[in-house]
Amino acid sequence: MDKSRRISIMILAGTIILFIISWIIKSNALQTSGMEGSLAIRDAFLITLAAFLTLAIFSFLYKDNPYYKFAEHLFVGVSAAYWMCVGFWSTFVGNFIPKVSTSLSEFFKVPPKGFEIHYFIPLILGIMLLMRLSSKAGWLSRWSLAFIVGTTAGLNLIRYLRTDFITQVSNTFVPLLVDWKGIGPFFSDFSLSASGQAVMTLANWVIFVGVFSGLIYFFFSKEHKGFFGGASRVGIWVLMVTFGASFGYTVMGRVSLLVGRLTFLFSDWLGLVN
Amino acid sequence: MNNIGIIISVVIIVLGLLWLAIRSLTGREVERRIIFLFMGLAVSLPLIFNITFSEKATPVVRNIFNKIESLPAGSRILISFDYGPSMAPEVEPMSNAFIRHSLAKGHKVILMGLWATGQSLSATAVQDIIKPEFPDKIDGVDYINIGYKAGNQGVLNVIITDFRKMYATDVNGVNLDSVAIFKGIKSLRDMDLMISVGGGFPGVKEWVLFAADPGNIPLAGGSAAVSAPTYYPYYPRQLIGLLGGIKGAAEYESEIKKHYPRFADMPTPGIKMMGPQTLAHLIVMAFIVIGNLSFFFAKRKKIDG
Amino acid sequence: MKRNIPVAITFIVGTVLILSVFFPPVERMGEDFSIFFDIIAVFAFFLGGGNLLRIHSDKIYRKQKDWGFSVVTVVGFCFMLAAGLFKLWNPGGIAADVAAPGSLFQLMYNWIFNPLGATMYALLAFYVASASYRAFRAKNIDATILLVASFIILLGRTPLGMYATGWIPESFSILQIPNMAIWIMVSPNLAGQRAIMIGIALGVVSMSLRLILGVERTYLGVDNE
Amino acid sequence: MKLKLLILSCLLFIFTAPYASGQDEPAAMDSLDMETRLPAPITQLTAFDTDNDHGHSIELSWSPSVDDGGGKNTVFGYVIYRAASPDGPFEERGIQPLGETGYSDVGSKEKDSPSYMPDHTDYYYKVRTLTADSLIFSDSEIFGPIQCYGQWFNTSRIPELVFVIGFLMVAVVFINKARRGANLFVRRLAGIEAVDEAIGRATEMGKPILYVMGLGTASEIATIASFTILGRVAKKVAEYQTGLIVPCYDPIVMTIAQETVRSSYMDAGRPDAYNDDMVYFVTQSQFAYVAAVNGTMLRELPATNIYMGKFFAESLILAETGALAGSIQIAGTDEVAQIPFFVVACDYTLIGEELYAASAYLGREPILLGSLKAQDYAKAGVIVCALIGFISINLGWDSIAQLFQVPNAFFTNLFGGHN
Repeated sequence: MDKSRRISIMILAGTIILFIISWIIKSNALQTSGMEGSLAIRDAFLITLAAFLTLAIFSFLYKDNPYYKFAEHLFVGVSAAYWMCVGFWSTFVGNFIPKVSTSLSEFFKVPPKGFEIHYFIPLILGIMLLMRLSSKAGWLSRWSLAFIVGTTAGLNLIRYLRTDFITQVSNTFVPLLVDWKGIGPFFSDFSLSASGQAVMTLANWVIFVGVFSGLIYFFFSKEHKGFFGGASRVGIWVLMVTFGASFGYTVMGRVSLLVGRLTFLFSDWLGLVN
Repeated sequence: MNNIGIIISVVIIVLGLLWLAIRSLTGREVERRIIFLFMGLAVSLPLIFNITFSEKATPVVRNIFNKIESLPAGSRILISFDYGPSMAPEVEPMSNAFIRHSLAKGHKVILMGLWATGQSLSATAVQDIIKPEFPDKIDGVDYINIGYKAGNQGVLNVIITDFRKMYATDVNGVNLDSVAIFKGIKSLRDMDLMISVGGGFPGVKEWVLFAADPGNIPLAGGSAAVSAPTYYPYYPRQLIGLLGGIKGAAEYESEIKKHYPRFADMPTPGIKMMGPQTLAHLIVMAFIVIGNLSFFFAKRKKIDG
Repeated sequence: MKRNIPVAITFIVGTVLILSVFFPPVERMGEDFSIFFDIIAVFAFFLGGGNLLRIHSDKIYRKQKDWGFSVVTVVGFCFMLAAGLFKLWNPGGIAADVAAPGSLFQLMYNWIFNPLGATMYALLAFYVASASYRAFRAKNIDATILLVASFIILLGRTPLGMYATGWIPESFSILQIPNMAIWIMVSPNLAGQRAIMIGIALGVVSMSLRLILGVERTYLGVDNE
Repeated sequence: MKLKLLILSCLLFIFTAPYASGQDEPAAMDSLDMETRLPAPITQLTAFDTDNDHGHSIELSWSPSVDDGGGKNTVFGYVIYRAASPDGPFEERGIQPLGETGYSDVGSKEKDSPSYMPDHTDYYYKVRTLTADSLIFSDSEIFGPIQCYGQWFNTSRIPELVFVIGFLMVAVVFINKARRGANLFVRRLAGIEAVDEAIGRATEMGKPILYVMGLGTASEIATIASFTILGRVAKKVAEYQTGLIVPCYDPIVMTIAQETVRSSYMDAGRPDAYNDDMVYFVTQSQFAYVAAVNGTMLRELPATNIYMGKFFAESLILAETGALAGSIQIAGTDEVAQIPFFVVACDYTLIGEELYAASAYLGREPILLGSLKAQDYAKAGVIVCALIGFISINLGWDSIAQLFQVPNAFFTNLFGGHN
């Protein structure tokens, strides 16, 4: 116990020393590249800090450790405050204040937009929500929750119906024979192109059968037996192809993110590559 | 440096994978940290040692290359910049490669854009590619940048009958009637090849529907990986070829490098970006194979035992 | 009473919003209600921030395990909150954008928030590898289909796919792996996505109706306080 | 003929002179040249109030200039002008490229907006035909007065209304059936059945259960569906006396989740075991939230992780860390792009619609089952519609397919989306 504690203190000291060394070297490097003294020291500190935080997160891949814990807790605190500030300035000061009070608008230097009485509705509901903190009037907060849920239900119902449902259904109307030109051309060209009718036709067939059987898989009130069972089986297979394909397709995007981070470490911080 | 780096990386990765494959033949699982380590190596080694892979062009890409090759020198090629800065990392290598190839082959290049943001990007291409790399090419004779005009596909509707109705001058305010390159050009129909680079609206699709199809003009495309699959129904009748995402760009770059010794040292962001990508994909595939190996051998062991 | 009024509120608000879609004079209610929602959410921030502070100060006070890290959270939170609410170091003063260049808020965003977020995001590259090792095993037909589809797509995105199958003539180019990968993306993948999306849309419609009719009301809690 | 044209253009010029700016002077001096190059104006300009809207918008339509695509072929485009009186002043409202024969003049409904367009006010329109030379153009006759106003009912949305009413009716029929005691079948949802088993396992191991609500705010249906499942899980947890951890991303979600869990504990008869700290707020930032939940997973080592709700790129980070911690994992989301990651990395996954069905499945109340049955009928309807549309398009009757057309950006959001 005592020994492991000593080791971790040594590692901590080492980290701090490395941090300071990196800071000094980086500020020298920035100064030689023509940056003003105090600015270089500041930027060197920030770059070093960002690099150490990056490494702290990466260390989680090995195992949970105090450096990750530090980065995580810092991240949680900073980010919670970040969204509070953005919400306060953009929504509260930007959308709410100008509609209810000219003097407050002047204080926050936002142009007033004319008084609108119904903007007191969210104010009242917001205060009701805060009633949660009191044990006696806590039930009032449910009124605001009811308002939120009602809004959600009303807005989403039509939105999904319009965009997802009707559009997707109409997109499934595809011709089953694409540009039929006779049997000869059909069976002689299996290229992925407009001239490969067989492939295009197959694609449309797969779309139609896939949507059909996929929907059958989502039938809840019918036992999946007989024809239904067979169709829903096919439905699962189509879904599996979808999942596998989407998974494989995203690998490139994910690797790009890692490339971005490593580029920061190798070039912005260490200056190994340009 | 480069060679040593490649050797070191290949040795590390190949030996490591071999060791893992042998281990998994006995049905043992690989620890997660080893997978992480391989992934880290697969991405960082190509970055540090600048490792690249030579791409073999798919027919969709090679068709465009062959088309530009087969046109007689002095043909007119129009390149439209239909993208903005956010899409640029993916498609800018494409427009640069097209410009290099066309100019090296001796074609006349006309740059334009259907996106407002495309104008500054085409100007950048003139500044960074044409001027330093082709100092003998003259603005207005060998190439011209006519810039962006508002109107989306409406612009195409106009210039398919007459350029001068939309474009009176180039970006520098020079009258199109006074430049040599525009002598004898009335409309898009006088182009020998049009290339649209971009992946949004307006983009390749609009070029097909409003220019290539009605005017029966050869069109090639370059687009972000996200939208590339949606353009395949136009290939090869309305679209002679298509570069999809950074991989398409890398294939085109390697095709140029193969045929043009003068471009041996040109920057190839496409190929470069594909380095870590390719290695990472190979690692993921290798782990799928190793995972299945250990799964099957573990199962067999269980049955035997 | 404590339970019926909230149910009535949900019913009225939901019905009015649905009807507003069909009646242009009240169409903008949807927009207004969305803004109201945002404003209420700002009040909720107090609840959230208060909860965060309470949990962590509790930990510190009770000297629970890892209480030292809770200090980090509290300090980071207060520091960022002060930087944002008082617009510290902001060159434009109170009238400027909260994240104006040069402000403390923007510096902290650029050099703490952003690198941490981007690195967490980048961890995905590692997890993609470990997930494909662990889970892509040909255990049964379903898993095999998943595995094969994903393998073809992966192969199609490397030069290997073209080296292996580039010899296939153009008239059979669908068998070239990069093309096969594209075909999978535009055909079966599309079909699966579409089936899921249609299902989800119906689920949302049905769930919304249940909420509006007051059938689904777990979120309201009980009434015997 | 030529004379006629000359007179016409002269007249036109006189007509347009008041609107022309001082720059037109040199053109006037060069009038001979101009006359020959003047394009014919557009004809038959009409305007009408835009249908199915809330007002503040007017539709224009016209017959194109004879020089548009034919004749002298000099037309470059059209500029739309509007004024409050026939004498002007006219202000520019928009530009249309050649070939276009219509324009919708949409103003703002906000009084303080510069483009505010009040209803029930007279407007006058004219359309100017432009050529490549900015000095040569011809104006149409003025159309007006015309007023814009709002309609009471949007007839273009009748299909949605029909669907909603139809769905409601089917649901009511089945709800009544179920109430009268008809036994409505619901197929097994493996993911939900696994929940009970997983809670039992957690109790045996003496480890808590981690319930992650995802990144949805309370304005997502998926999050609300998740509350129902949380209620069920919390009740079981209370009965088994297992621990429950619910880290939240959104403060409102946290509030609702606290209500839900508290009520479940009361239902289970163990209100004393409930503690507000079980459900706590973390932060409203995607990856900070993930960082914290990741830490919780490796420190508390929960026996079971349940992910229900809206998830984005973090889905795989969570599921892989959970697998590392050795937890059983059950997931459910309606975010199409993330389902693959859960399917790959979790033990059980509720795919899309199954997440919503889960609450009905758990409740087994007639009204819930009735709505589930209505959902299935709607799906059957989709299949029938698709078949009809499919057959009709293959027989060449495109008009039926047109009935279903809604402007869409399908391909743009297919592969993109939030990640």
